[in-house]
Amino acid sequence: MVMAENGKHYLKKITEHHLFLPLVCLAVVLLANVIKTPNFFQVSINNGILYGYVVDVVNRSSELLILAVGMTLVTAASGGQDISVGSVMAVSGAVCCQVLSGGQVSVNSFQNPFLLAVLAALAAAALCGAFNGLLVSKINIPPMVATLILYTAGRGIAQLVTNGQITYVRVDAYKLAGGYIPGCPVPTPVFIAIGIVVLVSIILKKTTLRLYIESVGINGSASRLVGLNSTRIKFISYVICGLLAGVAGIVASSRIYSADANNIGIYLEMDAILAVALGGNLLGGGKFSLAGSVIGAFTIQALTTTLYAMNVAADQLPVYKAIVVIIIVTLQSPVFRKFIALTLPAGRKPMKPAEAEEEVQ
Amino acid sequence: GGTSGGDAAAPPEDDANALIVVGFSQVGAESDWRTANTQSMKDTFVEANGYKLIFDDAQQKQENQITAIRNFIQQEVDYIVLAPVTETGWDTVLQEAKDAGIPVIIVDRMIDVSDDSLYTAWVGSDFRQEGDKAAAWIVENFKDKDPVNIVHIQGTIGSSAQIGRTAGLEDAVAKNSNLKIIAQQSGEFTQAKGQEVMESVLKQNDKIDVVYCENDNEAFGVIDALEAAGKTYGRDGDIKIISFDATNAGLTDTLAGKINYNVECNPLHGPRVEKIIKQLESGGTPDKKAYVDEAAFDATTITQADIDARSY
Amino acid sequence: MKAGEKTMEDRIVLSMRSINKAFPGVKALKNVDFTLRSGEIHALMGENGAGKSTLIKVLTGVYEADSGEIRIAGEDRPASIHSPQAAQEKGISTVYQEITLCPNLTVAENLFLGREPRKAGFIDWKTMNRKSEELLTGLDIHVSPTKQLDGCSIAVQQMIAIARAVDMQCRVLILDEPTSSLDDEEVGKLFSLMRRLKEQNVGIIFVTHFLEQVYAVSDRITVLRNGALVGEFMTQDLPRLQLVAKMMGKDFDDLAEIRNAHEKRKEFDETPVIEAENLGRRGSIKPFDLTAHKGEVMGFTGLLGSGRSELVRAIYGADKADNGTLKIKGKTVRINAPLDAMKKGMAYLPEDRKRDGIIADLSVRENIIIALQAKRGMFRPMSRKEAEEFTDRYIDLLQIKTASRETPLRSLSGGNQQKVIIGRWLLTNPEYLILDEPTRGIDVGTKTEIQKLILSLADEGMSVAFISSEVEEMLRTCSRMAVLRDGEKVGELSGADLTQEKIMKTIAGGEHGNG
Amino acid sequence: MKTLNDRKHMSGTTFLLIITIGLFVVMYAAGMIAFAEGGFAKPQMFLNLFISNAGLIVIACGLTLVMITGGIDISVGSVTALVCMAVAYQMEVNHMSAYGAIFIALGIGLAFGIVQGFLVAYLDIQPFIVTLAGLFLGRGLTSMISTEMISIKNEVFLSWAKFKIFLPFGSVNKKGIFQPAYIYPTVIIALLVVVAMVILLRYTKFGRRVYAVGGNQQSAMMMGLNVRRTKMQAYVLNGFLVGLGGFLFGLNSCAGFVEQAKWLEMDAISSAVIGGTLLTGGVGNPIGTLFGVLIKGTISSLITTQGTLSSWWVRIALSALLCFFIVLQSVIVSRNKKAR
Ligand SMILES: Nc1ncnc2c1ncn2[C@@H]1O[C@H](COP(=O)(O)OP(=O)(O)OP(=O)(O)O)[C@@H](O)[C@H]1O
Ligand SMILES: Nc1ncnc2c1ncn2[C@@H]1O[C@H](COP(=O)(O)OP(=O)(O)OP(=O)(O)O)[C@@H](O)[C@H]1O
Ligand SMILES: [Mg+2]
Ligand SMILES: [Mg+2]
Repeated sequence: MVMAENGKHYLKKITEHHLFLPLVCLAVVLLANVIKTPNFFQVSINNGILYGYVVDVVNRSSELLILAVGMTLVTAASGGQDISVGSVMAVSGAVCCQVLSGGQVSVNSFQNPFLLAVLAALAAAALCGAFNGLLVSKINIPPMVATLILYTAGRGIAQLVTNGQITYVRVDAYKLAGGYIPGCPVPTPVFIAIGIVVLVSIILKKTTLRLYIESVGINGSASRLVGLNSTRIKFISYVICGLLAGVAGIVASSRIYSADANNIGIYLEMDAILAVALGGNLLGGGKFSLAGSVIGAFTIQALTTTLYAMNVAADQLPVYKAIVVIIIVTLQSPVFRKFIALTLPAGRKPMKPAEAEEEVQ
Repeated sequence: GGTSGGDAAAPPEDDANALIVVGFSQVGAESDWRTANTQSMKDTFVEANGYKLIFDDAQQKQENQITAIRNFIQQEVDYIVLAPVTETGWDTVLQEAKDAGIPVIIVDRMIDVSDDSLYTAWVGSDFRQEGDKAAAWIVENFKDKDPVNIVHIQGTIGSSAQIGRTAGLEDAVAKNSNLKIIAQQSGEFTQAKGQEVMESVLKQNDKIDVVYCENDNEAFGVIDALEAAGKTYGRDGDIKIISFDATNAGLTDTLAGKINYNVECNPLHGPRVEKIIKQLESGGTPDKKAYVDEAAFDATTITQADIDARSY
Repeated sequence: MKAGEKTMEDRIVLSMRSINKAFPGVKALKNVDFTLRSGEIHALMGENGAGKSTLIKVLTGVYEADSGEIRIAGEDRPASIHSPQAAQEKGISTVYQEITLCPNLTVAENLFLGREPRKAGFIDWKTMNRKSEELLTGLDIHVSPTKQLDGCSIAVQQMIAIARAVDMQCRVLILDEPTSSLDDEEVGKLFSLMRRLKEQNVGIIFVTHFLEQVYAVSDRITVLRNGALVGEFMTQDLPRLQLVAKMMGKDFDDLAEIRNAHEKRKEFDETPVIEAENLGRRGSIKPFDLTAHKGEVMGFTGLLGSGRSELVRAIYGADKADNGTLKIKGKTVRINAPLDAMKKGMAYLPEDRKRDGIIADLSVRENIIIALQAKRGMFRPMSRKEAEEFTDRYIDLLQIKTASRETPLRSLSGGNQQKVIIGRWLLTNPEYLILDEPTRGIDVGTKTEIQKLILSLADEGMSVAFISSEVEEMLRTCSRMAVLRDGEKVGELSGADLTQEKIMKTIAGGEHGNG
Repeated sequence: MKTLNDRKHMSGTTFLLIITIGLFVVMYAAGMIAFAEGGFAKPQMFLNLFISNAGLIVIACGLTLVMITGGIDISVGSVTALVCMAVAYQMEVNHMSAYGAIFIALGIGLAFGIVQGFLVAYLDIQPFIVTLAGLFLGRGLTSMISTEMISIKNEVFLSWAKFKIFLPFGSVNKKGIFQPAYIYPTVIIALLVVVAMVILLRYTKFGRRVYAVGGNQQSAMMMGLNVRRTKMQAYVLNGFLVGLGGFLFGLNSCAGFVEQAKWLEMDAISSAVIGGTLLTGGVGNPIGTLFGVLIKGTISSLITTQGTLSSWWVRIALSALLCFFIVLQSVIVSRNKKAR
């Protein structure tokens, strides 16, 4: 009897955890594959590397995951989204390749040290982030419009850097970041993505950044009066976001060992925003969950890979994506859950709290 | 690449009046091919040759091109050169150009208008023919095999190049019972997507004979995916790779034997257009349609000289 | 309907039976019954977090009760009120505790939103503005109807909310702490209005923490404690002390004569904590001089909108002063942002709790530690344990009623939110503490506690600036008072001059020149 | 008793509108001086701004409405593409009449408006996500109808598209021939929509409800407004306008294809924001939006007329000008706010 009670209590605790639904959604998307693609979860070592759909999901979601981390911070702090991340990826990739190629269109050996190229790329990306941050925090331009500027200009800048060409760096060492370290069966991007998530989590744990960001995102005016510099905090979050986009850009360009200004990271900004939302985060800012965004990113990539595995034509893919997204967010919507709780007779639980937005006097 | 031709210092006033003003509306700068195409125009219509080029980049948006043409009309340019984003939807604005008495020359993609007199001439590639060439190569090389399993990596769905090149292959498949498309998916003309799609295809299909990629970038991605999966491909391997565009990088891979057959898509339209304008200036009537010459390169016959001749 | 005598029963306009409402961690209402009769003013009393606002929100459809029924006179079946709109349609008009108006609309629109006067189907702005003007002048509120609402002070907004509710033809009028930011004059106006409505047989539910006000207007009192009904009483049958005892569940020595207990210091030998010279801000506050000493409580008084809040905001740097100098303990300082002021030992409890105070989604713990944490900086986060200790200390000290330390602040009752914010500032251990309406919405018991706390802090050497719309409260605690009129400091009173009468005279403009 | 701020002053919104219009005039005048021989001084050049952007104006007006409620709709570009494609397909493949096509267009717009509105208003799902799904869906459905480009050749439709309305003024071209200025009917429809929206927002209960909901949803609800219904109505009306705008867009481009109207949502959003609409809701004005569209049009017009930039510089210059404009506007407005 007591055991059962405990069990129930435990179950309730799990189902009410904020990551419960995002995780369920991810699981459902993954499991849906088993029907059509029985070997979906099969992982083998092939040619010295891990091989299988699941590996693809994890590998391919790396850039998205890195972006989603930055997007989460920006969203929480400014209540808006950075839609320029895809373009910033292109800038970073372009700078990296251009430094490595020393200005030539295609090279077979590094013309400059790799480290220099990476630093230059990250600096360029951070600068882009700083530009966005300046417009948003200092000049008070709504994030979406402020970042729209680099969203359009970014790819132009990238092309300017590469002179309108695709710059190829056909050096094996450059493929490491987007490929495999010899002898290691796990793709490198996975390590980079994990590294970024861990690093950001540590920063959030060891400093007060999380508290500051959430506070500024919830009530800017009150935050100012308790001594927080909301301008600086927003600015920092944009710089971090830019920097992370830069990392993602290097990974993406390393995957194709070239700087394709027009295509690196294209449409990824929307997926990153979607990842944040699917992770149960509010796009209006405030409290956030990094783990949620990570799960969201996996969900989106799992969905894409699934649809490829099911041979859905690329141009029709958005239709299915849209439908799945709507189903997921509907399941997560508090109104819908309340409705379910009311109609399911079994749910003799205490009333759900009034909707999150309701304010108490 | 090079520096743009239009940046030169302004010539004396009286000279300016003598210059032929050409308004060129370009699709954008979405690929190396496009950049080479733009450069060709800029190099041709320089003031040294007696032209003033007004260049507009439409950023891949048709509505921008329509706006640009209206703008050219108000600027009273002598000729409008249009590299259309789409084949369709030019009736209204070309009518306006016609009303204003400005000849319009179409380059690259063909346009589909209700009245042919809305444009003066067309210069461009025949994507369908490109597709046919590539398909013919497959038919020729796999005469004795049945079935021939083809993986078809398409371009961006709806683009002219995709439509023409896909039609070429599909037509051949319909005519030759041994050819079989076992997977068809769009790689959106990019290396990254090409790789991602190919990875997925490889997990479902073991027996692949040909991968038909609709441009070089997709082919690079496919090569990466095959490499990772430990498959042999190209001139000396099991899987044959077909590609289009024949850019410098693409030909390099063809020479290296990674791509078996690469069909050219020539971006150098500038001189052709100039020829038409010269004809018009001297009162002649140019041909309504002019295809640019396009070759195809086979990995077994290509030489370094072919690559060196290629600037883009 | 029969004229003449009515029985009690048919005068009932509204009754609530066995209302239950639970939030996660708290049972906000436990089997509460409530009855309202027409033509009565019915006070709803209880400590902070007793469930008053929740009961009101259940009645007006903001929350749905877990169980219980609401009956409205003239209807056979229990009323189903699922939204404030439905409540309005049934003739229930409400002024909520936190002002619920639209900041982006004009005063006139806020008054007439949803019932705009129209001509040929289109909104008639002219009539709307004229009617607003009339309505506002009738209530003696002088504000242009075309002014955008967020440019009005809280008190004015409160009056507008009242005007809106009153102007709607209603059977039931609910006023949840309408007087918390009004001063005596406005309160007087409100009362005469309430009496007028009472004569028109409107049933009025009135929530307040001011006992005098309850006894001044109400006919009947319902007391809630911890979400449960204590009882319904006729006002004349329930002496003050008993009412307080019923609210608190224990005997309480009403408003102990704090004033006598505390010995006011007159002499200050040390250098003043704060010296302002010619400090001012264009367009809001005329240049003023001010000194504040260690261990004193200095009050700021004036009429509504006289600029008390703006004056202290200028000192704290919440709005940057554009001329004059500020010295702290003899040293001239430049304050560019609140953090500078905090580092120099100041703390500022803002007047507008909802806009400038609470960080609604953060937990009670985070809200309490945030100011101290901001002062310490980004790289010195306090440990979880430390934070919890601090939180517990202030939950105890201020008797904050919350389900847990981790409850989001938004789900606390208004008064308890206020206490959290007081705790936040006390935690920073300031030398100069600015309190703008600190006791707004706080129940009698705690209010006295807070006043005592202020005095004991002063005894320990803190200098306190205190603003309250309740002059009584200030007289009790302050040793000196600055008087403001129209954004100008017009006088300073201390010692024997500290009487209601003298203050009134100074406000009206009289003998006391600026020192 | 007397309060301090009794004097009547211009509201911040009005000031912003005046600044926006003022900056537009200055920018256009500068263009006329700098590119006088580029035809910038011709009246037709000015009218072209309206001709080319008629559809965008209507769509941006709808978006303004949604943005005032505090929402957003980023699906407008895709829905426009879907509308154009459906119209083209119905007329060219199924031989529907051009009149029928109008209903198709409005129907698609309304359908999107209703579904998105329901999800946002009644299920409380974040508008950005709902309409992002709408964006995916619209584009995907477009390619499901046809991946081919469809040219509209329906005679009635083309006669609408080519119907020039000549105006009593014009300019003389370099051969000395007078050319009357003209507009298309689409321009008149777009301007009518702007006027209708101004009236709707300012002079109807619905309009004021929209502002109230955007200003503070919670308050609006407690003041007894039906917040959900208001939002729903706003999205449905927006859907209708997207359908209409899409149709006007189709009249300008006479075609349907998958890639059509890409990034149109960004154009519409930035136009609305330049015109003074707040993304946070509660503030906005269709007239401002109209000028936002004109400003963006002028910026691209300036660059086209200049005509020597390379592709990437065009992108950079477009964004730089836009950035300059937004920053300038924001600085002027915040200065003014501080001064008050
Ligand atoms: N939305 C909510 N979620 C969770 N708890 C709530 C919510 N609203 C109120 N409560 C809790 O219900 C209890 C009653 O709150 P209520 O606001 O009714 O108090 P009150 O009597 O109005 O107090 P005050 O005098 O401080 O305004 C409190 O303990 C409060 O924390
Ligand atoms: N946020 C604001 N924006 C513009 N004007 C304001 C604002 N807040 C207050 N005012 C105006 O400034 C004047 C002084 O207001 P302040 O809040 O300082 O008055 P106060 O003496 O504190 O009175 P109370 O707090 O009782 O309203 C008032 O006329 C008020 O209308
Ligand atoms: Mg309350
Ligand atoms: Mg005040």
